[in-house]
Amino acid sequence: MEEQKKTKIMFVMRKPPHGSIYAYEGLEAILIMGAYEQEVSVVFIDDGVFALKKEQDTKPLGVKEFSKTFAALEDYDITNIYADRESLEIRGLTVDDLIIKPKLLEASEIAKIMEEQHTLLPF
Amino acid sequence: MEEQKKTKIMFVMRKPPHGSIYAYEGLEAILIMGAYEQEVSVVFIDDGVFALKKEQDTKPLGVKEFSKTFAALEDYDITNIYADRESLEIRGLTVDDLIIKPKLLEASEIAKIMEEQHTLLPF
Amino acid sequence: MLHTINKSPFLYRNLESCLRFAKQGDPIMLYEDGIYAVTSGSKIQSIVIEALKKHPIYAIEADVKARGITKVIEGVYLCDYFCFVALAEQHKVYPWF
Amino acid sequence: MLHTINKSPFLYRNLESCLRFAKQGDPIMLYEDGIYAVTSGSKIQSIVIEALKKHPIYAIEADVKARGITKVIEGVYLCDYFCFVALAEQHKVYPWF
Amino acid sequence: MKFGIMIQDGPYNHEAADSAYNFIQAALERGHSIQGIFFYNDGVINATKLMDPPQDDRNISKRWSELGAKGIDIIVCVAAAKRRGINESVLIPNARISGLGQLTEIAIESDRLITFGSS
Amino acid sequence: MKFGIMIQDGPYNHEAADSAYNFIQAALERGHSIQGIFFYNDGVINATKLMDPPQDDRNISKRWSELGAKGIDIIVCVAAAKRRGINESVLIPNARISGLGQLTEIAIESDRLITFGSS
Repeated sequence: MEEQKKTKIMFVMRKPPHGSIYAYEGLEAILIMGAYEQEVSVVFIDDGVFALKKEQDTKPLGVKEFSKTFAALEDYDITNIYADRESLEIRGLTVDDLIIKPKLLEASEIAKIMEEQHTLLPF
Repeated sequence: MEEQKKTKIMFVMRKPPHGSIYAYEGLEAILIMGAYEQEVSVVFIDDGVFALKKEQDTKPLGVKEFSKTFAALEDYDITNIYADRESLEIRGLTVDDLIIKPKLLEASEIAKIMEEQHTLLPF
Repeated sequence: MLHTINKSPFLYRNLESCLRFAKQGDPIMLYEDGIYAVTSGSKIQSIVIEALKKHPIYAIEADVKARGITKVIEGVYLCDYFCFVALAEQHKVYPWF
Repeated sequence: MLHTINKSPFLYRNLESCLRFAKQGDPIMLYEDGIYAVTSGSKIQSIVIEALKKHPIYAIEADVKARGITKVIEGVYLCDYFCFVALAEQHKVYPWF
Repeated sequence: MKFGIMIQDGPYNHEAADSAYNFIQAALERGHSIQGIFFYNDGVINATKLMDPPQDDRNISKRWSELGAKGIDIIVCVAAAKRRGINESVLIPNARISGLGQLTEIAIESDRLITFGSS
Repeated sequence: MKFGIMIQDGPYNHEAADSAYNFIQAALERGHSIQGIFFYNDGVINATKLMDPPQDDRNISKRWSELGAKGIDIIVCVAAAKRRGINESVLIPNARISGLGQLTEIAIESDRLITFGSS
């Protein structure tokens, strides 16, 4: 019964980090929504996959490093984390380059999951 | 002698109108600089050529129509107006689609003129 | 799902991303600078004509008129915001900024 | 002329525009999200390798490090803002936003 | 139907605020209700009462304030607002500053959440 | 050498304000002077003193104000500022609001005018 009442909300992360604030303010929104006990999921497509790149060192740039916070999403009960396989491939990345291991999916599979959501939030 | 002292300033218009304010606020800057008796020129490349498209009717959108102001640039002694031939071609446009007749140039010719400027202003 | 696109296809790759994810039959709404995709005779026309085989494509007429685009690719529906809302009633919406 | 690029080549077409206008020998400075162009093994790598035959290409190292890009295409110079300023002393600058 | 609206971009610089407004007007005319309008990212700049556009141009912040006067909940994200210099002292009438929890509630309570923005 | 700087985009939302600042710092350290910093388009939002970022983050408007205190001319375009709700009442110290004529003068008097922005 309780399960039925949860709202499916998906964050669609398409922007790379640091050049614009969308990845960061998107993450802030994910963390808040994670506390609301809804069914929150996150998918990384296009340049969004760069947000998960290992070895980000923002000290020389003087801005916040937040990639590690994505690794903490499980603590917020956000366990449905996906990435587009082809977006990684286009960028010369593999899942070993990422700080977490999202479930790799094809575009058609991602489209299907997007369709099942109540709400899609673009960042 | 007087001629020697003029500063060559070129506005490089690359953004289409209405979706963002750059074409409009760029035009406002052109009009002000035109009054300073410098050697101001304007080149339209990439989506910038759309700013010169004939038959723009912004009434249904409720925003300002300013394409006709480009036609008035001559009154401000701005007579060096160029457009990139290939940018028009890529967009299925010809000079007959434009409200003014800019001098059509190849990319290499535009690059040469850009190089001769003291200042390039991107909009 | 309704896919919306508001960026010029000549400067951005959003239309390509959208087409990679959109399911057969999903409608696409072009608005703001996204409407430049409908320009007949352009170099990206073939992408739009191909997309029309899989997707109904709409464009906000007020945005099209504001930009003086008079030669519109055949098969694209010009529509108003009532039509946008009507499509949003029937579909989830994802905007490809 | 020094050409600067601050947008990802995977979402924007600015790099292509820049390369169409840049003269042989003109330096190109990648900064902000523009540095993603240097990612070795990516689908746009061939464009950058081709461009390196005509242009010295620089990338701001602080931006590269912030994004964790460790495999950089060979021939691209990683540099700091002093280098950016030094290039701007020698060249007019045009930014391809 | 209940629509929620998120706006991620500022006024005038991009068309997003105009498109959102046109969408909302059409939705209201079709008999829908607006559950809330949430300003996030640069969208918070829509909510400054200091906006003073040329006389012959639309006043975008007034539009939002008028929708607020009609009872539509206009919410400005506090964290995003602080970064961009928006606080109570410059807030348009009929809007409020609050947290991302409000976006969550709009997402849950609306039948559809539509986002307008840029990149 | 005399550098002029134009900034066309707001703080935090895009990196432009950071890049411009880094460029200016490097130019000053190399012994150059800055003829003026002109905020245009969304760039005017850099100049609000109401900016209140998280404690552990950089304060972008303070940076500009500090450059102004060192004698660098910090100019906010009046027309662009009015559209985005920036006026004297919220202006950072050591900056001034003026017209596009000032951009013209910077363009003429600088050896190089460098623009930082977005799209």
